[in-house]
Amino acid sequence: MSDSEDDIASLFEAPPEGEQERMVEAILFASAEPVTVAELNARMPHGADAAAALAGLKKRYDGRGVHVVKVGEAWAMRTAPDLGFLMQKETVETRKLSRAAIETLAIVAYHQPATRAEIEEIRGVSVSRGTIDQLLELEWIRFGRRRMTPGRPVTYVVTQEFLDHFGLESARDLPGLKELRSAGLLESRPPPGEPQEEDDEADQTAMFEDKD
Amino acid sequence: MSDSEDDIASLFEAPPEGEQERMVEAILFASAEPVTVAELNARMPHGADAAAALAGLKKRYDGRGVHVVKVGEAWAMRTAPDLGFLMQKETVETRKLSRAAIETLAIVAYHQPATRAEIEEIRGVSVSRGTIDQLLELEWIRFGRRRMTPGRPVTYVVTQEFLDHFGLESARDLPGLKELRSAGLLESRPPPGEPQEEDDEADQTAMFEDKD
Amino acid sequence: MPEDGFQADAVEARLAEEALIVDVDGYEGPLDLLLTMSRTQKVDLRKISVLALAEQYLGFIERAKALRIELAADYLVMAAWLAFLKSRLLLPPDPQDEGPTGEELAAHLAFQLERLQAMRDAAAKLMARDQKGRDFFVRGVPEDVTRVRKITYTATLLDLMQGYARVRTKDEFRPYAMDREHLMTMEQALDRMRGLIGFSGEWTTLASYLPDGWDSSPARVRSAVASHFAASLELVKAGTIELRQHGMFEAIEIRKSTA
Repeated sequence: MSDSEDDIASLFEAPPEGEQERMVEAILFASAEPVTVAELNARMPHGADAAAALAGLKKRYDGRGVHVVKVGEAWAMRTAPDLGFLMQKETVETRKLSRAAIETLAIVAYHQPATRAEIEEIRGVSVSRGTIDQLLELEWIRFGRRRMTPGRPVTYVVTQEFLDHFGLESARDLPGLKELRSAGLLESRPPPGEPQEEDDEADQTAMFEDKD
Repeated sequence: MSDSEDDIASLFEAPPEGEQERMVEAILFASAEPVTVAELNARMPHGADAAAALAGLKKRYDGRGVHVVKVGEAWAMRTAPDLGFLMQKETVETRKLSRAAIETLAIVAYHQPATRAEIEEIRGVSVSRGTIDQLLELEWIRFGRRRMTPGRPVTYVVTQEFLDHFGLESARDLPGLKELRSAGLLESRPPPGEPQEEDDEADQTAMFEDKD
Repeated sequence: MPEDGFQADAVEARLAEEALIVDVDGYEGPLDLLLTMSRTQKVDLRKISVLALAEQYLGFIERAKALRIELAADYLVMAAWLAFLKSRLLLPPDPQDEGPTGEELAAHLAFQLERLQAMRDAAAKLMARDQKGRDFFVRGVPEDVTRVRKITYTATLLDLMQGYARVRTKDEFRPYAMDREHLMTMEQALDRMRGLIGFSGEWTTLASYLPDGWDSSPARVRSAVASHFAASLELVKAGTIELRQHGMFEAIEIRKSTA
């Protein structure tokens, strides 16, 4: 915090802790979308510490019918999954995803950032435009950075909406991710005897994955 | 998700009180509309007492950021009324002052106290009411003394707010024409048809000003 | 690679192949088909017999051809590649050949199959998770954040100064003729000097010819000096006067031409 900010903070005292928790509660409760800590802080009175309030709130809702969950860099309130059976009325009928779409989604999630060529290499079949479009439309995947290889292909990564939909705190919490990684199944292994260029690309992919 | 054992159990035995409270909590949270006690009972497992659960839940949310409220004959959860201000997001849009307003402000600053007629004379165009009003509203100018001339016109002077905004100690600190020129701000337009003489012209003007 | 177990299942495998042929449209490419075939080996994918798998696939392609089922090109490409792989695996390695060994190629195919299977399993686990809108739910009546727009106007000191400069500059150029009073043209100087030069037989500084009142500002001085100097050059050209200067930046002197 800069000096001037401190000055202002001392002029307007931050609300007491319990009050801050109420505020975070109200904001998260009212929003269907996850709210980032930064946005919480921006909406709360000056000097409030949303992160601390969140920790208290999360504990308070432990075991309740509604949970405080982390979604990527943001937070949201969601009903407890074990009570889903009460919600037939609220259930959203989702379009059934094709097998190709589900596999493509999994490949993007576990290998992200993944290029279309990498998806095709793993599935052994070309990926139809519609499959990618469907996942983009669901806002489960989005474009990542272009790969710095010849042709500068676009990459795909999963979104906050993806994490929210599948109740994941982060992409690191994908089921079985560690096992897959230690089994070497997330490595981009070039076919034996491939030209040098492919190796470069493989290296870069590995680097991207480390960053995740 | 529910397993068959639970289903069977629920046929004979109502879920414990705490569990019922969780259920009501989840239903009220996720429901788009207030829910009646009858509907709650219909959605909850057999033997549950929604009214009792509601009473417990209402108490639990007492003083929290979210309240359990009665809407007509039905029940709903709402953010606490005193936190309504959190549901407003003030977006501050910063806009550049219009050219007319800047020029008017500059003339007031350099020539204060200045009447509207004087401003118009210097600008060479009439000054709209809106421009003056805007500057008054910004509290960058205020009314000065009336001029003791026929019609007793009002004068305008700059305010402390103006000085604060522009980081000036007094209006006297405004850079003079000479400084404007040396800062390249008075680079004159070339006389029509003689663009190459621009520099001469500027120099010459500068020399005149030296004597001022 | 062990093949013993495979031979025993040959009949079963053949039946499975026939089922595959009927269902070939249901497979997502040759890799998918190979993965399905590999299940007949009932072993861990890491211990799979790629050779057996290759033979099984090639057999499948043969039968499909015999049944005149049209197969997509990528199935045939895979068949050709597997035939090549099979020959690599069966023949002793050629020391001349620098390409990858049959074992390396087989290992990569096994890796691809294992990876595809892993992704399928992962996808299944993912879809089995609690999902939003199915198992857990968002707030039913989200309250939109009402946006209160507040407009602030801003200007910098630079804007202010530029604004003032703009106004003032406009002012200075409007009465452009005004500047004329600070300008002396060569013609004006020439007229003056023609009248004065007759009195000057001695060397006199050019500066002394400058008119009164033109030393009030540097601009006027400069304009007058320049026009008189230019005029004097004209007079020299016409042979009316002579001009001299003792050194750089020394005073310029003129006198009536003696010639």
